[in-house]
Amino acid sequence: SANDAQKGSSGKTIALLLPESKTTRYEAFDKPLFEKKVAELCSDCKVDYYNADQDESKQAQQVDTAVSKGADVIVLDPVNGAGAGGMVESAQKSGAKVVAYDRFIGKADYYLSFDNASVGKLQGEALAKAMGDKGGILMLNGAPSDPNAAQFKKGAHEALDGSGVKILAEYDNPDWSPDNAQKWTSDQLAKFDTSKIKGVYAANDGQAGGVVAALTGAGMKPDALPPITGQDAELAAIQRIVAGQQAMTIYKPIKIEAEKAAELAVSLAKGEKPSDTEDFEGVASYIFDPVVVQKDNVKDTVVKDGFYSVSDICTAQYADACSAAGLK
Amino acid sequence: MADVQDATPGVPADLLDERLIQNEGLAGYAKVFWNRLRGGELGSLPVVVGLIAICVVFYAQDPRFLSSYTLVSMTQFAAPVGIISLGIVLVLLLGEIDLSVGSVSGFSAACMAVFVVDHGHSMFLGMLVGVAVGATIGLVYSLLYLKLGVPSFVFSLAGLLAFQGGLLYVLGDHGTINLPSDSGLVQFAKFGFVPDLLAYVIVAALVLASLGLQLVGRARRAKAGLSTGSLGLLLVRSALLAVGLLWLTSYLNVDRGWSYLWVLFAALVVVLDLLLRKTRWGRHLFAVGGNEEAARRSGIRVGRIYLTVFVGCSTLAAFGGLMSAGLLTSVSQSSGTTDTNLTAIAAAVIGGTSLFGGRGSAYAAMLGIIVLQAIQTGLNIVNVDSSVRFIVTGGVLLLAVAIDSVSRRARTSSGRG
Amino acid sequence: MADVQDATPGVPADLLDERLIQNEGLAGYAKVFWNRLRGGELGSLPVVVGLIAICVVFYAQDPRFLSSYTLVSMTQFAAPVGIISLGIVLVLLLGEIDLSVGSVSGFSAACMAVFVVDHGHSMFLGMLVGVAVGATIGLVYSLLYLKLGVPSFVFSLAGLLAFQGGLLYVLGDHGTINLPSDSGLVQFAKFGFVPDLLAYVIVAALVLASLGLQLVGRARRAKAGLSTGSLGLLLVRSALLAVGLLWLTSYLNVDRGWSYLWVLFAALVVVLDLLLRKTRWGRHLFAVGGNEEAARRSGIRVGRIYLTVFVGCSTLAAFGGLMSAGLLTSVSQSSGTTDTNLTAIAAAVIGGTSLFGGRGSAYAAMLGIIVLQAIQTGLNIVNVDSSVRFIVTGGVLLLAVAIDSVSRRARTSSGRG
Amino acid sequence: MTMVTESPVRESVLSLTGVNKRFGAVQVLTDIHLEVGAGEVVALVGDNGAGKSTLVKIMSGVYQPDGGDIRFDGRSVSVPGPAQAQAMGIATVFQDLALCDNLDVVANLFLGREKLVGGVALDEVAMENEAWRLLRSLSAKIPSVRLPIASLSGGQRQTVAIARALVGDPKVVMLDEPTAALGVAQTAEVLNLVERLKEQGRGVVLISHNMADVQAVADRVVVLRLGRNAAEFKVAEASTEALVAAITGASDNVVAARAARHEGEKNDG
Amino acid sequence: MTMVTESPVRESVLSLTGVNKRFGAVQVLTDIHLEVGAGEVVALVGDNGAGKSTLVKIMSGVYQPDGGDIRFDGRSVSVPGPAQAQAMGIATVFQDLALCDNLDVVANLFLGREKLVGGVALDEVAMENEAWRLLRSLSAKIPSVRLPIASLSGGQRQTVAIARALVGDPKVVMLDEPTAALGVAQTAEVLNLVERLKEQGRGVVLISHNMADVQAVADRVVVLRLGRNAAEFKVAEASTEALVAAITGASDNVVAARAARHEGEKNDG
Ligand SMILES: Nc1ncnc2c1ncn2[C@@H]1O[C@H](COP(=O)(O)OP(=O)(O)OP(=O)(O)O)[C@@H](O)[C@H]1O
Ligand SMILES: Nc1ncnc2c1ncn2[C@@H]1O[C@H](COP(=O)(O)OP(=O)(O)OP(=O)(O)O)[C@@H](O)[C@H]1O
Ligand SMILES: [Mg+2]
Ligand SMILES: [Mg+2]
Repeated sequence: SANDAQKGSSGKTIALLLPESKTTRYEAFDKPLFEKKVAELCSDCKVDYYNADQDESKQAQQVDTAVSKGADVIVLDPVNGAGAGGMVESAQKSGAKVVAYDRFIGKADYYLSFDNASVGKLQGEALAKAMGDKGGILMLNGAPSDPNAAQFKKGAHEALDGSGVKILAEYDNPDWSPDNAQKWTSDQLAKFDTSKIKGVYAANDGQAGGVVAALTGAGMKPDALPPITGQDAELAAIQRIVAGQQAMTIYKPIKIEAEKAAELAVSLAKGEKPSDTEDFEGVASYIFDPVVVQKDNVKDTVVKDGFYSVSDICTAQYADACSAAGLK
Repeated sequence: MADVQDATPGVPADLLDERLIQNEGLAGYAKVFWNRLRGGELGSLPVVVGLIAICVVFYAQDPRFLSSYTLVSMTQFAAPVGIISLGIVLVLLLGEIDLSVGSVSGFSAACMAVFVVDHGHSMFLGMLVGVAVGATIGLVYSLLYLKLGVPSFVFSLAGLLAFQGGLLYVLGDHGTINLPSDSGLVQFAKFGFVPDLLAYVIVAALVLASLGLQLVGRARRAKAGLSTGSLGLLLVRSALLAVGLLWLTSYLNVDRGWSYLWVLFAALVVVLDLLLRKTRWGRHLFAVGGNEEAARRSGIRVGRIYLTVFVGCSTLAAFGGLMSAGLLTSVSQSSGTTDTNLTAIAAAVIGGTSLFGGRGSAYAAMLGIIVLQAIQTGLNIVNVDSSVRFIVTGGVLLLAVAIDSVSRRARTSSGRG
Repeated sequence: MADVQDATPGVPADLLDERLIQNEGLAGYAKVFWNRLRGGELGSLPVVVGLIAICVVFYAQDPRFLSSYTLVSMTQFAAPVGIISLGIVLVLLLGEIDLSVGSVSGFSAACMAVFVVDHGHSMFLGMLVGVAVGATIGLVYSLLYLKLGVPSFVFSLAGLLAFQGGLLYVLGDHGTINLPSDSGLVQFAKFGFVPDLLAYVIVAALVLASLGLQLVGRARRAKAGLSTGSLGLLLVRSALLAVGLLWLTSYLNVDRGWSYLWVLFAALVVVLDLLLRKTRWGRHLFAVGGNEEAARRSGIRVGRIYLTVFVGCSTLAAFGGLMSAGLLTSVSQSSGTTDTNLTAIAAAVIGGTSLFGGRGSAYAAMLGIIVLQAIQTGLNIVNVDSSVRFIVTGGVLLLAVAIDSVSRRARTSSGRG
Repeated sequence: MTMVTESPVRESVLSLTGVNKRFGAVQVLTDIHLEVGAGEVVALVGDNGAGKSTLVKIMSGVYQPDGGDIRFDGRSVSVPGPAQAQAMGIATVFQDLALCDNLDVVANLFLGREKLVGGVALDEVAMENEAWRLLRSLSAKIPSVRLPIASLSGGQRQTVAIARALVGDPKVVMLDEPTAALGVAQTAEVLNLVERLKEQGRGVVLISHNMADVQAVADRVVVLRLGRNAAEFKVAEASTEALVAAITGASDNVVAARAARHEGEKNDG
Repeated sequence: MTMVTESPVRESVLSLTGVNKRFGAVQVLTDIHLEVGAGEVVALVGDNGAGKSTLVKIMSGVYQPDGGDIRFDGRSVSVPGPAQAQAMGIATVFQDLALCDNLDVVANLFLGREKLVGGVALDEVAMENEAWRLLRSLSAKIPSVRLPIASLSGGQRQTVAIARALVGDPKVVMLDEPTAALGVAQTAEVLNLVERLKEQGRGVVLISHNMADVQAVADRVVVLRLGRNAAEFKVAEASTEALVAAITGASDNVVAARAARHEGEKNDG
C-alpha cells in the first residue's frame, strides 16, 4: 500500500528545493549540475527535485513532501530565507539534515552561498568605478515582495551611498519585470536629460535589458550607453556586455556551488561530518565569491566554465561585436 | 376543486400530480440516480470523479501519493487557502468578485505579526486585531459598493494593490517577521493534530448528529402529510458516511492524524453550509444572487446582504491569512501575494460555484481546494521540470472540470415559459 | 389608426409620440446633455473626468507629467497591453473571461523569437507564426467551450498555467532572447514614429472621413423621413474633434510625434468599433452577450460567435505580445506573466465594459489603458516608496472609477414591465 | 365618456395626487391622481405603455416619483423602497412577476417572510405545507413545489407570484395584469380571490386588459392614456364600448371596427 | 365533448405524431399528435402547465423531443435548432418573448435578418423605417424605436416580439399567447393579423387562454390536458362551455361555478 511504499525506500534520498522558475539559472544550471554530481558520487542516492514558483507556502509544503518521501538530506534554496526557520525545524524533526543553498537560513545545519548583500555591493562598486565615482544614476531594485531583493538593495546602497555617485531616482520593480523597468526608465527621461544619466543600477539582467531598451528607445546610440549593471549572467546579458551595451553582470560560478552542495549532501547522507567549513552567523558554511563579468573577462569566466559556448553568445547579431572583443 | 386531488388516499400531498414519475425503494432510487446521471444533474459528483482520476494517475506514478503522511500534510496545507476560498464562495453567490483576498490575508497577518512580535501583545489579541482588520476592510468595501456603487471588480482590484502596499508599509524595514514557535497560533496551525481517540469520538458524534437531524426532519414531514423518501436509503447513506469517515480517520491516524487546521476548516464549511441552506440569511443571499431586483421587491434588505457578504469574505480572508502565517511560522513581504487570489477563486469555481451568482455551496470551496492541492502535491511527488509542471497543472485542471462540464452538457439548451 | 399619428405634417416619423420631450438646436442639446448628466447616462464621460483629475493632480506634482515626451512614451507603452485589452473587451461582451491573455502573449512572442533568432527565419514569417499560435489557442478554447461546455474561467485558467509552462519550455536554457534591433518589428514598435506632415494628413483625412460619413447618414435619414438631429451640433462636434486632434498632434510633434505602435492600436480600436457597431457580426455578438437564449432562438449561429470571439481574443493577445516584444527588443521568461492579465482586464472594465456581457465598446479598452498608464507614469515621475506606490495606485484607480459609479447611481433602481 | 369627479364614497386607504415620472427623454406619467378605498376594487386600465405599471411601481416603492404626493391611511408618506411598502401593508403582484429563477416555489412564496422553527432554522415543512394549500386554493397545476421557478410554465409562475401576495396581511393589494398568463380555471380563481379580498375590507388595485374581467369584479375603473388620467367610471355605468373608447382615445377604433366587421359577417353568413 | 378524429381537410404543412418529452422527474408531454394545414388556424388550448409551450418549443427546434415524428411539407424532418426551424419557414413568437434586453427595438426586430447596405454595413435607416411601419400596423404605442427593450412596458415588448414574426416569409407562424399582455386595440390588431396570415395561406398555431379570441379566429381547437391530447373541436361546433370543460377535465369547474353564481346574482339584483 501507499504507506509501505513510503517506508520501503532503500538507498539515500536527497531533496533539492529551488525557489522559482522565472530566472534561468535554477533549472538550466543548478539542478542538472547538482544531479550530475550526486550521481557521480553516489550510485544509490536519489535526488528529488522541487520548485516553489516563488511561493513560500508552496515551499513549506514541498519540504513536507520531501520529508514524506523519506529525504535524508534537504538542500533548500528558500523563497524567503528569513522566514524559512519553520520549514527547517519540521525537516530537522524528521531527522533530515538541512543545507541552506544559495540563501541564508538561520536554523540550517549548513549553508552554501554567494552572499546576497555582497552581490549588491559588488554591483554598486563596479558601477561607481565605471563612472569614475561621479555623476547621477537611476536605480532599479528587485521586487518589493521578494525578500532577497531587499538584501541586494541593502548591499548596493552600502557601496553607492558612500561613493561620489548620486542616486537621481530609485524604483522597486514589482516582479522584477523588464517591461516595468523599461517604462520606468523612459518616464525618468522626462525628468532627467539623457546626458545627466551617467549610469544605471539594475539589480538583475532582466531589468538591465529593459533599461537598455528604454535608453536606446529615447535615442541614445547603443554603443554610447552609460554603464549598466546586472546580475545572473543571462545569455542575453553576456551578449549585451560583449556588444558594449551593458557594463557588467554578476556571475556566480554556479558549477562550483552546485557541485560543492552535491558533495556536502552526499557526505551528510552517508552520515559523515564535513570539517572544512567556516562559520557564518553561527552556521557551518561554505561561502563563494561572486564574479563580476565585464567585456574583458567574458572569455575567462562564463566561457571558460562552460556556462556558455562562444557559439551561444556569438549569434549573427553579435558576430561583429564578438570578433571585436576577441571572442570566437 | 382543490379537493379533487386530495381525494387520492394515502398519497403524500406533494406527490399527487399524475405527471410525476414515481420511484420507490432502493431500486427506484437507483433508477432516479441513473436518470440524473444521464440528465447531467449530479451536482459535484463529476468533479469527484475527476479527483479520483487524478488520484489514480498520481498513485500509479508513485504510491506514496496516497500515503497517510501525504494525506495529512495535504489536508493541513489546503486549509488556509480553503478558508479564504469560503469567503470567495460567498461573494460569487452574489455574482460579485473579490480580487483582494490574497492581499487582505497578507496584510492582516502582517498587522497581527507586528502587533504581537514588535509590540509584545498576546497572540490572542494579535489575532483579534488581524481579524478586525479584515472585517474593517469588508466594511469599507460594502460602503463603496452600496453608497457609491463602485463595481466589486474595481474596488477589490484597488484593494489588491493598496493592501499589498499596506503589507510592505506595515512590515517596514523588517522584511520578514518570524512568529514565536511556542505561540498558540503556531502550535495550533502547525503542530496541532487531533488525538486518535478524540478523532473517533468526533466522527461518531458527527454521524449520529446528522442521522438524528434527518430522522427528526423525516418525522416532521410525515406528520405534515408530506413525502419522506426511503428510510432504507437514509440509513444506508449514514452507514456509508460513518464507515468512510472512520476508515479515513484510522488511515490518517497511522501518521499524525487529522490536523486541527483541517478540522477547523471543515467545521467552518459545515457551519457555512448550514447558514446558507437553513437560515433566512442564506435564503436571502441566494435570492439576491439569483435576481437582485426580485429580492429587493420581496422586501429583502439587499444592502444588508451585501454588507454581511463583503465583511464575511474579508474576515475569512484575514482569518485564512492568520492560519497561513501560523503554518509558515512567519510573515513576509510575499505573504498572500503569490497566486493566493487565483487559487482561492479557482477552488470555488472548480467546486461548482457559478461566477454569475445564485449557484454554489460551501462544499464547493472544500472540493475545489482538495482538487487543486492534490494536483500540486502529486506534481511535487512525481518530480518534474517547471515548464512541464505548469503545463500538466493546466491540463489536469482542465480534465477535472471537463468531466463535470460534459456531464452537464445535457442541461444547456434550456428555455422558459 | 396608424394614420392618426402620421397626420401631423412635417414631424419626422420617429418623433411623433407626444410623450417625447423635444429639444431643438444647440440650446436644446445642452438641456438634453444636462438631463443625461443628472440621469447618469453619460457613457464614458465620468471616467474621462476621472482621468482629467488624475492628470491635474500629477501635473501639480510635477509639470513634466504632461510634457510632449511623457505623452509620447505613455501612448507608446500603452499600446501593446491596449491591443490585448481589445480582445478582452470581446470576451467580456459575451459575458465570458479570458485569464490567459498574458501567458498567450508571452508564449506567442517566445515562439516568434525562437523561430526568428534560433532558426534564422525572417521576422515576417516569425510574426505569422506568433499570430498563428494565438489563433490556434483561440480555436482550441472555442472547441473546449462549444463541444465540452467547459466554462471560460476554467479553460483560460488552465491556459494561463499551461502557456506559462509553454513559455519556459520554448525558451529552454536561453532565458532571455534578444531580438535583432534592426529587425522590422523592433524598428516599427520601438523606433517608429509618424513623420510630422504625415500625421497632420492622417488627422485631416480621419476628420473628413468621419464628417462625410455622418453627412451621408444624415441625408439618408432625411430622405427616409426620419429625424436627423441638429446639423450645427454635428459640425461643432467635428470641428472640436479636428481642433483637438490637430492640437494634440502638434504638441506630440514637439517630441517624437505619434508612435506607429499607438497609431496601430488606435486603428485597431476604430476598426473593431466599426465591426461591433456597424456589422451583422457585431450586432450578433451584442445579442449573444445580452441574452444568449434569445439570440439562439432568433436563428443566430451562436457557436460561430463564440468561435470568432475566442479566436479574436487570443489572436489579439498574441499580436499584443509580439508588439510588446518588439518594444522591449527581447523575450524572456517573465514576458506576459507580470500583471498583463490583470492590467488588460482592468483596462476593459475601467473603460466601462460590463463583466456580465452585452455592454461595452472598443473605446473602453483605449480609455481604460490610458487611465492605467497615466497612473503608472505619474507615479514613476513623482517617485515614491514602493509601499506608497501600491497604495496610491489602488486609491487613484478607485477614484477614477468612483466618479463614474456615482454618476451612474441614478440608474440602479430599475425594473421592468 | 362619463367623468366621475366626486371623490369615492369610502374612506381612502391609498391616494395619489399630482404624481409625475419621467425616464430619459420620455415623460411617462403626468399629474396622475388615484384613490383606493378600503374594501374597494379599483381597476386601472389603459393602452400598452400608458404608464399603469410605472404607477404601480411608484406606489410599491420600486420607483421614486419626480413629484406628487402619496397618502396612506390618511397620512402623507414617502415610499423609499419595497421593504417599506410591504411594512406599511402594500402587497404587489408585478407584471414581470419578480421571482427568483434559481429558487424553488416554496422559497419564492415565502421570500422575505420565511417561517422559522426554533427561532433560527427555516421551517421547510410548515412552508411546504402552506405552499400546497395556497397553490391549491388558486387551482395551480404545479407538479412539485420543489421545482426551481426556472422550470415552470408562464402561467405556473404567475400563480406563484399571486399566491405570494396572500402570504401576510396586506391592507392594499395591487395586481398588475395578474391573469395575463393564466388558464381559464385559474383566472376564475383569481377573480374569486379579488372578491374575497374585497370582502375582507382590503383595497385592491387591479390592472387588466380584459374588459369582461374588469367589469365583473371592479367597483370603479380609472383610465390612463399616454401617461395622463383620461377618464374615470363607476363600473355599473360603464359599457365595454365606452371603456374601449376611453382607452384608445377614439370611438372609431380598431376594436369597434372588428366588432362591426364580425357583426356584418355573422349577418351575412 | 366532441372528438374530431378524421384528419383535417387541407393538406398539412406541419404534423406531429407520438411526441414525448420529459424533464427530470416530470413527464411533460405524452404521445402528442398535431396537424397544421396551409391557410389553417389551429388553436392550442389547455390549462397552465398542460405542455403547450413545450410543444411549440419542440416544433421550433428549441427542445429536442424524446421520441415521436415531425413532418414538414410532407417530409419527415428533425429540427436540431431554431436556426434550422427558421430556415424551413417556421416563425415563432415565444411566450417569454426571447428578446435581447440590451438591444434597441430595431435591433431586436431584425435580429438574425439584418438588412445590409453595401454588402457589409447594417442599413439602420431602412431597418428603422421598416420597424415603424411594422409597429404602426400593430397599433404599437412605442415612443421611440431606439429605446432598449429593457425600458419598454410588457405590452410594448410583446408587440415587438410579434412584429418580429412578420419579418421574413414564414410558412407556419406559431404564436404562444401573443395577446397576453396586449391592450384592447393591439389585441384586435393581432387577431386581424392572424386572419391576414391565414388569407395568405400560411399555417398558424395560436395558443391562447382567451376562449373568445380562439373562437373568433381559429378553424380548429386542439385541447391538451396534463401533457396529453384531450380533445379536438371544429371551432364552429365548439361552445365555450365545452371548451372549458375539456380544458379543466370536468364540467363542474370553477368557471362554470362562477358563471352560475353571477347569473344568480344578476337574477337576484
Ligand atoms: N425546462 C424545464 N424543466 C423542467 N420542467 C419543465 C421545463 N419546462 C417546462 N417544464 C414543465 O413542463 C410543464 C409544461 O410546461 P409548459 O410551459 O409547456 O406549459 P404551458 O402549457 O405552456 O402552460 P402555460 O399556459 O402556463 O404557459 C410544466 O409543468 C412545467 O413545470
Ligand atoms: N425604466 C424605464 N426607462 C425608460 N422608459 C421606461 C422605463 N420603464 C417604462 N418606461 C416607459 O414608460 C412607458 C409606460 O410603461 P409602463 O410599463 O408603465 O406601461 P403599462 O401601462 O404598464 O403598459 P402595459 O400595458 O404594456 O404593461 C412606456 O412607454 C415605457 O417605454
Ligand atoms: Mg404594464
Ligand atoms: Mg406556456
